[in-house]
Amino acid sequence: MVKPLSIKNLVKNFGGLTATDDISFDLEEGQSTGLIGPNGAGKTTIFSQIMGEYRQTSGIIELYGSDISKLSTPARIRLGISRTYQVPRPFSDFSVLENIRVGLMPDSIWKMITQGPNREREIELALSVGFSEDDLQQTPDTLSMGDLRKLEMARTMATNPKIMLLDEVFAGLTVGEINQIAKLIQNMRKENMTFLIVSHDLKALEPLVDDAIAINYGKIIAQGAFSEVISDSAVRTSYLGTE
Amino acid sequence: MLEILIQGLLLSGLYALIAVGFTLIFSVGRVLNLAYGSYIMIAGYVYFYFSQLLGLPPIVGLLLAGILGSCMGLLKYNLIVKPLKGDHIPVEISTLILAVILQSAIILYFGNSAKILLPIFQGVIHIGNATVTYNVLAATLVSWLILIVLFVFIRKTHVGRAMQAVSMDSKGASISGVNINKINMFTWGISGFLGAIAGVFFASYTQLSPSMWVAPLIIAIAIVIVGGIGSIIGTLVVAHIIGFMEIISVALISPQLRGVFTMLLVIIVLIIRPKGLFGREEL
Amino acid sequence: MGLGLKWYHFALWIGFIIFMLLMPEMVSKGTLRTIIFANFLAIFAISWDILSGRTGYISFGHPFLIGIGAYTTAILTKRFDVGVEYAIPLAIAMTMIGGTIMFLPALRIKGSYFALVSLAFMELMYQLVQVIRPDLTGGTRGMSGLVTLTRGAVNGYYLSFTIMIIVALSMWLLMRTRLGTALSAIALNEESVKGSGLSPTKLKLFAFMTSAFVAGLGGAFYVHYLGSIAPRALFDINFVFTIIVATLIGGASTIVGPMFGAFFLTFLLEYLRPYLPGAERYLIYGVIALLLYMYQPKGLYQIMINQFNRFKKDEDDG
Amino acid sequence: MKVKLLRVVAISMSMLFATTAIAEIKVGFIGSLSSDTGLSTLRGAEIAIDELNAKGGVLGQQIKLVTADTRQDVTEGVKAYEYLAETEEVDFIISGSIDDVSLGWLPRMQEYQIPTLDTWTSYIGIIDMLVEDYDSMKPYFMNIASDEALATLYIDFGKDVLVDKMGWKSTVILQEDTAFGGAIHGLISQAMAPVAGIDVVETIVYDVATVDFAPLYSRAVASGADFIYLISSVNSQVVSSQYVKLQVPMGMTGVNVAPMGQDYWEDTGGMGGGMSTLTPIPAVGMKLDPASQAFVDTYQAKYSSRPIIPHFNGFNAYHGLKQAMAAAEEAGGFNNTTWVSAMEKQDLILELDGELWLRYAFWGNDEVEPRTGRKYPHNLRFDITEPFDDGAPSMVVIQWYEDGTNAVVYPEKYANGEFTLPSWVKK
Repeated sequence: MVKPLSIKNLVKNFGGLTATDDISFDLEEGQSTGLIGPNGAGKTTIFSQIMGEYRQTSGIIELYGSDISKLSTPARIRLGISRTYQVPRPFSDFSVLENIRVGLMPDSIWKMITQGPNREREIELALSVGFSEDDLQQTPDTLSMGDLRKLEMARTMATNPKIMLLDEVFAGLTVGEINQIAKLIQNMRKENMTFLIVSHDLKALEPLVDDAIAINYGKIIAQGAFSEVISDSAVRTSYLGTE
Repeated sequence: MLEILIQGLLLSGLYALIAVGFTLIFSVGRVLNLAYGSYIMIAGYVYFYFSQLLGLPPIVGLLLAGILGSCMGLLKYNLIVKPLKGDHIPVEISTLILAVILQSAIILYFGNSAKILLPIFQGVIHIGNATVTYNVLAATLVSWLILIVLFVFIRKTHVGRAMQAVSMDSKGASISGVNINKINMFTWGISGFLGAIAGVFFASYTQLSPSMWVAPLIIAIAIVIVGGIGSIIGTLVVAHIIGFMEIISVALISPQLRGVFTMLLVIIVLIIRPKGLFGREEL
Repeated sequence: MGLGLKWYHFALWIGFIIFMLLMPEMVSKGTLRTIIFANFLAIFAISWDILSGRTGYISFGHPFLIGIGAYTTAILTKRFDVGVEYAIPLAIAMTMIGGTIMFLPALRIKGSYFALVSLAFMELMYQLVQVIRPDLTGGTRGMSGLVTLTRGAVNGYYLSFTIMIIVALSMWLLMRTRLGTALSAIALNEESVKGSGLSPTKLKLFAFMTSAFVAGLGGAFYVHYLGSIAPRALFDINFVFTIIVATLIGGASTIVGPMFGAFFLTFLLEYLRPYLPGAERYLIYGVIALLLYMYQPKGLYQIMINQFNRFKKDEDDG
Repeated sequence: MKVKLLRVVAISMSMLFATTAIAEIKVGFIGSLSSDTGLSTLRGAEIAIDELNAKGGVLGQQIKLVTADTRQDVTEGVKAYEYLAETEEVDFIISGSIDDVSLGWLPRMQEYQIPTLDTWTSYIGIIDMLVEDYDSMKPYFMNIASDEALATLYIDFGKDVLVDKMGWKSTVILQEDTAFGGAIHGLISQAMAPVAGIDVVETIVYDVATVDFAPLYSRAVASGADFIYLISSVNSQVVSSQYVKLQVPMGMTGVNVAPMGQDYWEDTGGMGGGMSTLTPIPAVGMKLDPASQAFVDTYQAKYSSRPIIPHFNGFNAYHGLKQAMAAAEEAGGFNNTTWVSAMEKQDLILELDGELWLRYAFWGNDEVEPRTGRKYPHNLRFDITEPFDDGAPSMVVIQWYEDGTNAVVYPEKYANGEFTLPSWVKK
């Protein structure tokens, strides 16, 4: 059985600093995995390498069995993997629908010109993440943090991914917004989406994931079922040590 | 060889003087002030008007030019940069428009023909084949003096350190209680003053003409780009790289390629090292 | 294609074209000559708008592109007796190559830095044209007595207007497609464009090539309208200034904005001529440009839209 | 609302129709309104028109002058020409344009066929256009001697003064990187060396934006030549004043545009002594015939701003405009064949103390100038062979002295001063 995502011996050096030190793990089809660890442990660096925003120093990243290490970010996205960012990065002058429109575009100039926007799909995506009809023409400067995260989710979903990497999806959200996002993730899990989720909020994370990978100082310190990982002593000390 | 060394040092000194005011704005305010060349031009004309036409002592003309430059800097900051909220591109475009307006104003008042300024300091000394005018020597010494004072000022004084803080991280500086607006005003004022002093020396080195703002602006831009945002040491070093490159190409290679090498250096540095050779983003 | 066209778009365009086609019946030849320059300025401003207005890669060296187009056809027709029907397409192709060269730095740098590199490109070109092979380029003096395509104000007007309106209309339509949205997205956040699975490199290359195409087309026809070419006038910071100001005053990233901006500026300058023949004219013109820009950085287009909305609101209320 | 809109349209339309024709002769001036060059031509034309109008105008009508500013910009020049031709519909155009500006609007002149007189540019390329295509270029006249004639006489200066009098044998050429510089350099290095016997040791070409001439002068001194030959038209105050400021220990002469105006001394703040240059005539420092002197007197009474004395093109404009109007009177208008042949026949000889001093006439289409062996259709009828009895010489050499005075030093007939070295140069 081919794994959706398979990381083998990933190493990333920044000058003398090793941000990711020989990381290996697999994601299972339709599974949701939490990636946890203290600040600066290297979680976001792993995301960036998977998406090709940073090139790894060594190691292999495979998507459904084929090596994607040499591909550009957009090429990886087209193969079905997509991520959100800790700080949402919307297109500031665009409306909610236009933001989603960019995510829905094919990477072909010819098709961009000849095919008009798929308005139904844009609206469907916007509504599915919890926007109301009234929000569709809003621009990001009028949106709350929760709305910006929803927008980012919608744009990421628009690229039609099979694997989604979510980075600190709950940061800066109200309880209500956390619930909304959680519901959205649960719905997608039912549709067999594969997730890798980074979050500080272990309590909010718990219902969303099956497994967890804990890292510290760029190394995996524990791996397995979520409940086992968070009760692991190394994981507990790593959290206590920094918080 | 000796004369290349001497001439290189002199020209580089002048270039450093031209660039330093521009560097200040670029590091503290993070905007390119494309009307910077106008300080240089207007200062030259102010000096010409007071010291050459009205016959006031050179030092008075120099100070008046400096004060006017300072006022122009403050006006520009308050009337253009602040209303546009320091947005890079709009500020660059409006300062470019302003530069063209000022050029027309000068043509209107002084006419289009070029004028030569009397040297601020008269006389020459001969060193080998090279002739050095006291005027150019003075420009170089003033340039070094200003750079040293500025360097010390930024490291040692409270205001200087605040400028440094703003240049590194204006949000952070603002949170820790620095009044960004005041620091910006101060920087624009100083920059105008320095630009004006450089302008008087530059004009007395070459000539006064309504289009003279372009050449020093390009030199300042080239130095800042190659040096990277900000560092005063970087400005000094790169002024010498560009100054010497120019002297060497004139003396040994081909004088007509003088500007080509500078432009090529700018393009190459921007492509290979966009942050510049000394791009540490601090003063 | 989902261009979102409404009946009034057709009405306004057709109205505008008819109005412009009737122009020679209504105005003097001197005014027509002025409009010809406005047409060419509009083409250059649209070219700038495609690149800089849209993608945010501000070009301070647009004459670099225009100059390649103009010089290529000037040299081919004057020195090698190539017919204009071949020279102009070749000139456009050369300009697109120039656009690709200008695109290379845009792979690595943006913002003010890119603006300055483009300026350096123009300066470099200015120096090279004068130094390298002055027997071909005419050196500092440039060339005179080039083939002109039309004689008389009316013919020149129709030709320049035809090119301008085709460029304006096709670019306006192009920018209303999803491609226009994608190019605007680059100006807003290039990283997010990547994160949406689109290759910014491909989009930027397209913007540079299209801009170069229009600049080369405009430059080539311009030089065959003028009948002469001079490096000092072409690679001039004032020329850059006029192109940028026309775009911004009209309204960047709208295509029709730059077109109206070009008309506005040209007419402003020409109407000041009888009253202020000398340097005052440029002073007043610069001050008006600066005040307008400071008042509404989004340009006349936005002012008109705001007026239109207010008007509509009044109608609705009343 | 609609009424208001209509009114706006009506007003803007009426602005478009603004111009009307009145029965008068219209003369258009094209040139820069803010440069000494442009103002010299403009004021020369103004004074000529005042004098003509006082005597009843031309063809029984008053003459009206309209101006179009070029700002020394080529594109503006084209627009200015179009404005004069189509909006003002002028009968005749007088130009104080510089080389590339004239080249810019020449295709428009060919199209409109408006009689046009150029008073400043001496670019031989324009005369060549007349040689090649007389029919379309024929309304064009240039009443300043063209480059070729200037250079030929200048080589005589090299032989007579630089070699014979100063005893100089070798030169280093300091040439600006412009087409003008290149053309003069070609003439000098190919003709002056063999004809006058001066050896060109080295040529230094510099970029016109050069700020610092110290290394260039060092290089010139190091070349070991006897004197520097300067070719400079752009920003030439800079190179001149730096020669003085740096006290370059070598003699220098050449073609240098800045010292050609009387304002040079003030412009350089007195840092301009010792400079010498060839100049078209009538030059600063040159004695003038009564008619030209009267023109200068009127000029100085009328204008208080610079240039304090009109440059050579001011005289050309003053005399040339009167000739153009006289030709119109003879031809009964400004028709492009009858006026052109009348203009070709104009001949104004100005004498000083009974000698021919200045002559305003034109070379015909088929005439060959004997010494250079080529044709100069519609160029000023110059004389480049002593004793200058067929016309005025194409140029004179003037020198500025360290006390701020100036004089003509060559040719003999026009000289009222000596060619000398500045005091800091060791003989």
